[in-house]
Amino acid sequence: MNKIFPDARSALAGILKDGMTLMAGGFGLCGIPQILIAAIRDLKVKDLTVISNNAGVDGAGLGLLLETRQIRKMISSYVGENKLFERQYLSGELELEFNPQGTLAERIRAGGAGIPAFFTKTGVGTIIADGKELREFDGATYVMERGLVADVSIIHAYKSDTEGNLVYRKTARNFSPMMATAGKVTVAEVEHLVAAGEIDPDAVHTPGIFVQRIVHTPNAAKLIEQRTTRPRIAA
Amino acid sequence: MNKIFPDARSALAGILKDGMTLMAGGFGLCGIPQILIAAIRDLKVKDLTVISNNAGVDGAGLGLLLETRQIRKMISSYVGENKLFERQYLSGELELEFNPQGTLAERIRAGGAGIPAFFTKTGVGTIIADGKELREFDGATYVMERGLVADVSIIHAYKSDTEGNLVYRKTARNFSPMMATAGKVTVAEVEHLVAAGEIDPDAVHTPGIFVQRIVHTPNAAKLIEQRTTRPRIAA
Amino acid sequence: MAWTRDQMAARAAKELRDGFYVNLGIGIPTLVSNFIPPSMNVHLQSENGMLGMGPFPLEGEEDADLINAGKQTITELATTSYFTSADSFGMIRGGHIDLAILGAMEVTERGDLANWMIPGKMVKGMGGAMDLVAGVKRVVAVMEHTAKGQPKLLQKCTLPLTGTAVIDLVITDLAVFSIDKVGGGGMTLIELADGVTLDEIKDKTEANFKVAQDLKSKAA
Amino acid sequence: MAWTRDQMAARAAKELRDGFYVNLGIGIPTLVSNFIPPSMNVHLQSENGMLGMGPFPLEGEEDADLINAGKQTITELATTSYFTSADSFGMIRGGHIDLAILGAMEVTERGDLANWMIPGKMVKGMGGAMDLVAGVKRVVAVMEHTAKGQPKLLQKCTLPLTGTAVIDLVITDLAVFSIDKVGGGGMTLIELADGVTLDEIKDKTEANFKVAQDLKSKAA
Repeated sequence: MNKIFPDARSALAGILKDGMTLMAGGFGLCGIPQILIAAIRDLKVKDLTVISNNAGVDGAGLGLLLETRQIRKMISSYVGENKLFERQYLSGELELEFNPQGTLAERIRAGGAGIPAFFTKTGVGTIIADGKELREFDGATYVMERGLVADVSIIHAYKSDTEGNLVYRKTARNFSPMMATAGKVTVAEVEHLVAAGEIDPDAVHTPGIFVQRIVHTPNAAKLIEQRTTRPRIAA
Repeated sequence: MNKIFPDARSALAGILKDGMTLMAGGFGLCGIPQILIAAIRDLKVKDLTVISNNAGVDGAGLGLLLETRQIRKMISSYVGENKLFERQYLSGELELEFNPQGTLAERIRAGGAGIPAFFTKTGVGTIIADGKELREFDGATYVMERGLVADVSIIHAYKSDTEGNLVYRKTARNFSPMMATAGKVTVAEVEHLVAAGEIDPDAVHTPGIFVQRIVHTPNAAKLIEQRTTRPRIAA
Repeated sequence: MAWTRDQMAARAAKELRDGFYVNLGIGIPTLVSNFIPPSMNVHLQSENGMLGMGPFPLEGEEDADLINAGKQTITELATTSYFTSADSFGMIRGGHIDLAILGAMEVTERGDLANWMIPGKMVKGMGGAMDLVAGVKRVVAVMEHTAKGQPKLLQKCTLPLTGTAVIDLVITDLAVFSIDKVGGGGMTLIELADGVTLDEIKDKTEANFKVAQDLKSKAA
Repeated sequence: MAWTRDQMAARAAKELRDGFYVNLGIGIPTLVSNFIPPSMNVHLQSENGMLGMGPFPLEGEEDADLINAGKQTITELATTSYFTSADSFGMIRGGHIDLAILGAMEVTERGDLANWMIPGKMVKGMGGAMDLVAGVKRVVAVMEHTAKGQPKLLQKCTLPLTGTAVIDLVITDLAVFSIDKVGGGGMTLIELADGVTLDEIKDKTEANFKVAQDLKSKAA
């Protein structure tokens, strides 16, 4: 079973269809699968429901799929950085479902772990709980949230072996490990591809069972959204 | 804030009391906090409710606390290896609550993550679901299970830094990472103690926030329950 | 001639496919790993928290930190990864394991399974069995056809259940049955051990079963 | 004299204790890290998946894989660990973070908070704010006392809520209030900025509040 595909387009072949649900890893522009997003743009699949913490920025990340109007609905926690998003949303072209960030992360984990629903305190008493079941446990009120799954998950990892065992780097990890578990098919773009046995088995973040397709993207530039620095103090 | 204690007894001082709930990591005798268990025996706290996948064997692991009759109730998935357990259970001295292994692991994770209840397919239609709420999601039936927390969790780790960032080794990881999150106080016995910065931050299994007390136990012998080997083929 | 334990394991191994992630129970299911074709890439999961389980270690190379769900010392492979028990059962419950092969005390014609508890005897616990049968995509039971002369393939389990409508295939020492657990189409006899007759199976089976078309022609 | 942003951050820093695990929001809360006493060991959490957040990097040393929840480039420390967003919010929801300091649009006398949405304006989303206020042990709001002359400390929020009965302490540019969110004991004025009078606070606050005993004697 060879999981390695020569490029993003072939790694996505046969698994995309109009109206599908897609999960895309990343937080802001950190750890996003940008090569796979660009390939989805080129493959022109449309009416997508996309589950991703953010919606990219104008011209980068999921912003690419907004430009081409391939996204019908977003499930996110924060979309503040994207003017195009705002225009499409206000014009009614784009549907939007907000989830608190922790609820979104947990819904994805639950979906991947066979848990159809769970209770959380987050959002009780706010519009997030409207229409959802409330229940008391030990004197506190909780809201029931449902697990989420996707037809396809696309993620970015720092390193993969040929089995699909993945390692992420620093805060680029974020939502990707849960999305790998919640996609019927998970496609990973990886900066480094190594032979089986070259990753310490105690240090694997995502076991290969969750990764069906791998594409090696060694030289993709990484984008920084808020370049923030402190001054060098003269010696 | 110094988290390092000179020995197991001092690491447990002031946090044990009769009738408390204790979580103990390990699967069989693999990855059990045996030095801490021995110290709890010596400290003579009693009427314990112990949450642990197994109950040790005669003379080792939680078997030590069965000998001294310090355990009133066990919440476990499998207790087959312990004759003393059997005698105390059949005589009515010991209460026992069986949980399917995956349900037990998930209940502990939920407790540590602020999730009071979740739904699972495991155990539906069996005595495990008796008296519990059943519910349909998308045409399948699920049973509601509750999160678990403990007054104190005791765990074993391979390595810790002075901040309590932990790394486990191979299958000795098992239940310990979830128990670390579900204990009001978590005490870790560790084979190797290193300075902060010596563990790759991408390879930390349990962040230090979950570990309140650390005791360095470098030379504890590890026990093997089922020594199984294959023959050497003559060259 | 009834199948030996090895023959039953070899028959179970025919359910494996290249690339499968598989969980093997204790007993005859453990023997299945001896019959994986060398050309086939099969990943064994151990529910205590490991994927890519290797063979038993050479004597003197046992590692107390490396055991399978039966608490036996094992080894790792180049493909191995370790994870928590919560993640392991997330994998199982979430339907990511392709196949589980496990032992059984009783199986019914609708796929109910009992394999963890005998009333009156000391209960050891279900371990991960209930999670495995509830979560794994395809579940194969391997067992003796009868116990002390009594059928183990029943219309209804007499022992406490491990799961309801969970078994897809039953391999006994005498025959192989498929079960349509999802569609409710009942149990079908699909293979006989060499020299075993349909009459013998009928005699030793309490469960109702159909006989597969191609088996009928062979048996005729 | 109203407090400056730095003075508000310095006041908020007084809520820190040695060994605390703390989450700081965007804006004035971010400045709090400049006022941590050097003798004090405080761990900053970033909810995207990091504990032990260091300062902004030197120019040229930015790492695209290392950002905080405000998407700013940051650095790591010797104590740092990384984890998934699910584990990060498990940490938050499970009550493991000692203190959160965050910005606010409106706070009520019973501790309700609105800080994520202004109807009629484009909604950016709540990010992790709802999880933080629901899960963190102690929550401090830092905000201007009024907005365009209108009180922000209210009897009832006019904006959509982030959480109900979630705020323990409010630090404005004019004063500090404690809120008994669990006991339902309402809001109490406990400090005034230098030169600010009780009358000014009464004038600029819609919420009902008591005045702390020791403040009364000082103000008298």
